[in-house]
Amino acid sequence: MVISSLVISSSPTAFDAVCDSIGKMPKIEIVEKQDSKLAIVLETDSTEEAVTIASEIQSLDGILNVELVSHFFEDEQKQEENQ
Amino acid sequence: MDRREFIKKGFVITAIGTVGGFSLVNLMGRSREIYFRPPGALPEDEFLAACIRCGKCVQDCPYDTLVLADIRDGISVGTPYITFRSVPCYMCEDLPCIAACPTDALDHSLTDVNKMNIGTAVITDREACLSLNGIRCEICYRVCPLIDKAITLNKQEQAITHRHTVFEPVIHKDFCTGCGICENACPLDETAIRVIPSERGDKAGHYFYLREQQS
Amino acid sequence: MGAMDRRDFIKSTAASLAVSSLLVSCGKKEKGEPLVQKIGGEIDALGIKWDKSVCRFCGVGCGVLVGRKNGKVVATKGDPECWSNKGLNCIKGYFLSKILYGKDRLTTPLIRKNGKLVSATWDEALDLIAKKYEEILKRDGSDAVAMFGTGQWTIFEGYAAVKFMKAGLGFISKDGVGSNNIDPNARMCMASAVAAFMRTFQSDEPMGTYEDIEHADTFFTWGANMAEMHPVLFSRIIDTKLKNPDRVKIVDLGTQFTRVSEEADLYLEFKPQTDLAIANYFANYIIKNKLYDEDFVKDNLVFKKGETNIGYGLKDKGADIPKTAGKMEKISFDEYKKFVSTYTAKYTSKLSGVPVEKLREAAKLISDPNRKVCSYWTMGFNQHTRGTWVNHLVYNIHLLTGKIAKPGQGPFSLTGQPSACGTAREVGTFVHRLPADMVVKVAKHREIAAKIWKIPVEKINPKVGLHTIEMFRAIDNGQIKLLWTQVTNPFHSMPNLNRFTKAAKERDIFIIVSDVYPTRSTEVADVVLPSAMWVEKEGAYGNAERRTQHWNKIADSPGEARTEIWQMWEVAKRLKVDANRTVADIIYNYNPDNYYEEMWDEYRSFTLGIGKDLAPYNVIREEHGVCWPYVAKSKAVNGKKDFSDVWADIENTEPNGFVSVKWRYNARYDPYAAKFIKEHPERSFKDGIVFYKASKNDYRATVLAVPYEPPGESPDNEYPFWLCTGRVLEHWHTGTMTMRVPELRRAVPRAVVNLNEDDARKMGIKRGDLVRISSRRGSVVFPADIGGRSVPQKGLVFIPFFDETRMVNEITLDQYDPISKEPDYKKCAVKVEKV
Amino acid sequence: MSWIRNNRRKILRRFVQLFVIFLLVSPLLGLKLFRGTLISGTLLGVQLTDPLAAIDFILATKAVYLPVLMGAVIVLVFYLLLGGRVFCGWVCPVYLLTEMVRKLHTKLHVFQYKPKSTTRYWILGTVLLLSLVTAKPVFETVSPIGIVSQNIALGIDAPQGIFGSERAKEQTDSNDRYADNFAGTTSDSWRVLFNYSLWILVILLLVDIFVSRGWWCRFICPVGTLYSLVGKLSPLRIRISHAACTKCGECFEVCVPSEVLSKPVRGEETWIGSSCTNCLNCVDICPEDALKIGIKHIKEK
Repeated sequence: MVISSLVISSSPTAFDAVCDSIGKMPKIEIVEKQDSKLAIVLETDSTEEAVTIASEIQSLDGILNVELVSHFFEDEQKQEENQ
Repeated sequence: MDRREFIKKGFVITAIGTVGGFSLVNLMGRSREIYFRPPGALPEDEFLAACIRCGKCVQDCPYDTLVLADIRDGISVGTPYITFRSVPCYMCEDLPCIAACPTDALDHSLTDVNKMNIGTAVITDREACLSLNGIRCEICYRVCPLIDKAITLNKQEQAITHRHTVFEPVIHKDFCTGCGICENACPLDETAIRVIPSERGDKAGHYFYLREQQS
Repeated sequence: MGAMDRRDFIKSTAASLAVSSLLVSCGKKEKGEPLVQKIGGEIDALGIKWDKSVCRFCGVGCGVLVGRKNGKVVATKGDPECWSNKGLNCIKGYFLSKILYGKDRLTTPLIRKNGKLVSATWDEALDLIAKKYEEILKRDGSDAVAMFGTGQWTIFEGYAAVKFMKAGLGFISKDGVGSNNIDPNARMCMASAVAAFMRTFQSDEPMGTYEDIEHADTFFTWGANMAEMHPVLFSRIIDTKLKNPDRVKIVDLGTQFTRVSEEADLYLEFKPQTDLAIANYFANYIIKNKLYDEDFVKDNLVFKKGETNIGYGLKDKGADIPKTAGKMEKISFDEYKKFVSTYTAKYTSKLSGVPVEKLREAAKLISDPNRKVCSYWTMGFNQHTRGTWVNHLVYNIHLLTGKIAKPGQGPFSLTGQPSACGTAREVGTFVHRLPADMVVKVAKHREIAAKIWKIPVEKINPKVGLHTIEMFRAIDNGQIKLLWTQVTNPFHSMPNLNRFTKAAKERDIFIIVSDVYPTRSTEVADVVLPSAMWVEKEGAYGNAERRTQHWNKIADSPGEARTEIWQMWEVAKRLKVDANRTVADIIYNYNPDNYYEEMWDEYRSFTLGIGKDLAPYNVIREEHGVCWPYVAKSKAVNGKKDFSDVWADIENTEPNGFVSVKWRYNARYDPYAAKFIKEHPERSFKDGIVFYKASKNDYRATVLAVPYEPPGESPDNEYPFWLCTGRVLEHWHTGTMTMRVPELRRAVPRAVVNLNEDDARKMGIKRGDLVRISSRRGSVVFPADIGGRSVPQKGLVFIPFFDETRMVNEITLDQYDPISKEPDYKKCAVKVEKV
Repeated sequence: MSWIRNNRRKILRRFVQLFVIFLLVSPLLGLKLFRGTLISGTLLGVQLTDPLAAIDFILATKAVYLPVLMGAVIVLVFYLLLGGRVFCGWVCPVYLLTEMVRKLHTKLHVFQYKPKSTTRYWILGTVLLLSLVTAKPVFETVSPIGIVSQNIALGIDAPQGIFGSERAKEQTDSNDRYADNFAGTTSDSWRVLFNYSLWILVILLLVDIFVSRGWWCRFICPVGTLYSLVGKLSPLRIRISHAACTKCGECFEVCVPSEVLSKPVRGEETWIGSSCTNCLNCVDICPEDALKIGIKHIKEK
């Protein structure tokens, strides 16, 4: 289990559309909306998956910037060890 | 008064003088919190012990960067310091101040001026910084003698016009010598970039995951 | 602790971290908001009234809002409604208002008496000037007077000055013709670009606008340090790159590593002057690899070969320049192909010092049919003894590949002054020009001008006057007896300055200087006239993207300072033509209450119907900048025909039915092109692009074959270094304004010489050491800077010219491009010694 | 002429004192004779250090740094040969100032406080002990000798001082016409020119005039005290001829540490004590030529 939080800034005109499409994406929880910015929490199985989702978000129309705020990955290591 | 009594009295004088002087030294006020010392200066306590207040470094500084502390500076009287906003250190490659120092208050083993460490510049006022607001300023970056090493530009889209770039000056502690040219040149009345002492933050060196990832 | 608890805990921590960082950045944004605040309300909460204006510095033409309180300018900020900058400024623009209030503003006229400048009244000064004009014109004729102007004149001032010299003086002069000895300092700035535009397209100024930046994906900067000289535009280029970092490429070609090189994906450091060879190599690469646009070549281009024996303008009166210098002969495409085939990668690499791989990589980028390429250049190209050629060579590349006049594609000459385009080029304040691209040599042009000016056509002098360098040389050799300089500082900015300063002091010449601060030029003046500057008068500038920006008078000028128009008007009033009339009655026959509008209307009539249509007065007053041609979609051009059907497809139509053309020559954007295509059904035009101004070449643009040639002075054993001069971001031109802004002066208090690290090490020069730079013309001492913002190539030193305490122009060479007559400040031989 | 002959030693001494001041300002004239101050300086490439500063330094840092020690030893040997307090009488600018205000004191003569002449040894001891416990060279921070020589050597060289070093002008305020618009941005540099520490000197001189003549040099100055100790071993001394002495007392009038004369004049000693600064004023003034410079052999002690 990997949990990361991101801040997404979008252009003000596309903000609603961005909220919509991000809201529809799986494994994403929107925690806060403000002006043209979004704070989200990602819960994924692996870091790679988190990165994929982040780049998916990046490629949406009207996205200016996606910033990683925090990233917790301990469990992933444990899983690897178990395997 | 016989000799014995006299010596006894003398010891009393000495004792009172020492105790009184010691407390006086420790009580003396200072006109500033932090003194930025010349290149290669020892840590402040050791510097104050080793500097014999001869003023040679001040005399040999070609830019009058170094100024002597006066009576208002308490125990620092007669020691050299820098006020970046007046004259910063222009980083002479031959380090005349260190060459002038008769003691080891300024570390004679420092020969590469780019390795000196007077302090570290930081952007102290991010809201006032013109560059961070999208104005093409970045004066601190361009005047930096170690341009592209000590200060680089981090580029982001300007969030209001969506067609310009914010060039954010980013200071790299490993390269910043604390020469203060950036602080001197900052066009704001209250500078947004300042030199602060290098020893700060997490001295224990705890682990930064994200920073490790980036580098 | 259970797994779920731990997970929740981590999640909530993550969420709160994200939210807190969101709050921080939002807080910042609120603080940043006022930068681009709308100006809806007239007066804001602080009691400041905001009006639109335009930045007084470089040619980008950033719109600014000027805040006024109690008759004084108290603040400036970027104008969000101006398309050139969208509300952002550079640091010079940020401190713009401070240039008005230097402590040593000139406030009274000064007259030199017994070698000293003493205060005088306006009447004394103006009477003296009028007396001198009359005396010299009656004795020596119109060739003996000269006016040196600028690209910082407002359009109105430039127009008034042209009329004063070319139309007014003919009524006084003994030879009965006006004087063509009027040249702007724009001659030192973009004359080469003008010459090449005219020779290629028969119409001056770029086809595109700054909007190209958002459309393009490949940027070539040639000899242009845009990062410092056109800061706000560069900010746009980098944003384009940020939006698409993998696709967008920036290629910098230059002789020193600058802040552009730092941002560039590819940096080609070439030996001075070999830009000629590199551009020819690109053309060779394009042809050899069949990357040219065949249809475009067939439809729109004509190939020519330029005269190669043209000289360097080193001798007085152009003695070393053959009469045929500007000649172009028609050749075939195959001949051109053969011509450029000499410039192989290997040969070019040997000449320029750029590795073959880098040349190939750059050639690949510029010729790639799938790339939108924009070329930007400034003084590296224009201040060049072969400046016109090298401009041509870049057009060649864009023409061959058809990457021109389309969004995101095109060659673009950046200017250095706020109104180099608007005033110098469009008004035609040059020795050979009349307004709207017309020239004095052509009888028909003189007729048009005389008709609009309501003067007899004989009064306009058909003989081309003395261009800048020759004008100042004529001071030395005694031909010119009177010189009026306005809004410029030639005795700081002329190359080989010592000669001209000496001449000004020693020769029998009457020098009038209109300026706002004491400068090196006022030091040699006989009369100094204190002037109103920038928003202390109504004005308009035209920037590099053909955008006309107008401002109203916002502040009062200090003391007795007056506008240049008032000064010329008053002198004209004192010049009596006959008993009843003065020169002013003839050339400034305007209503004194409304002369700006009347002047604009008169000047505008020059531009209508020829593809240079300026916007009406009320529009420039209202709008935050409009690009010409500005044409009403529904109205007929020249009152003859209605082309509204042709223009149905035109994009960018504004609500009022006008079109402000963003891409000239392109039928999708330019009504003139659309009209031309409609009228010429017999011809095909690839991509709807037509060079409709090039009537002499059957409406085809010229591709010119010209070779590499060495510069006028090259380093030798005695003077082993190249000297290149230029600007820095913080200061503008001769520093008369920016050096009076304490913040800017604090940032860069003096000019330094930038040295290459290896050269410095060899000579034992360290950072901060004083270094003597000497040429055959003099020597100046500068502190050394090594490894700073500019890193010159080995064997080259770079010195900015803003510092009046150590003027690099005392050692530069007064060589010039024989075609454009623009001096070359970028190349001369010097030696470097540690003091 | 006879005045010159009678005062030739004093003229020579004044010349040496002024030469020291010339040495301090010589770097400004581009000479490479001397750099630094009286606490530490480089004379013709040789580094010299005030012995007391060197001892303070060692006590404060609890470490030995050879160059400092070497510099101090050279100075010590020099004064050992010439008579310890020759430094005071011939070199020290504070002594010169004390001499300058001496007449003023005599004229006003309001009060004369005279502490015990041995107190200064205890003060020296206190200063050294303080340096040890506070880990700072305590005396050098307040030393009027340092302050005066710093202000001579550095003060007039400050950016807005009389000379203002050329390179600093290049850097900050070139003398051009823009300067008007730019005044007042190097606000801190006047601190060098009118150093607040000069108040220490002013107080010193005021006390000298109104309270106690020559108090600093006679009773306080640890540098002088140290040199007195050195002087005990010095061979160069002034010797009194009891036969010639008429006890007229003129020598007392010209002597700064006049207590050194008491015993010899009373006939109790032949050699003048180690607190003598060897200024030779008494030799000049003595109408009977009873005072002479002599070499005192160690065994005579």
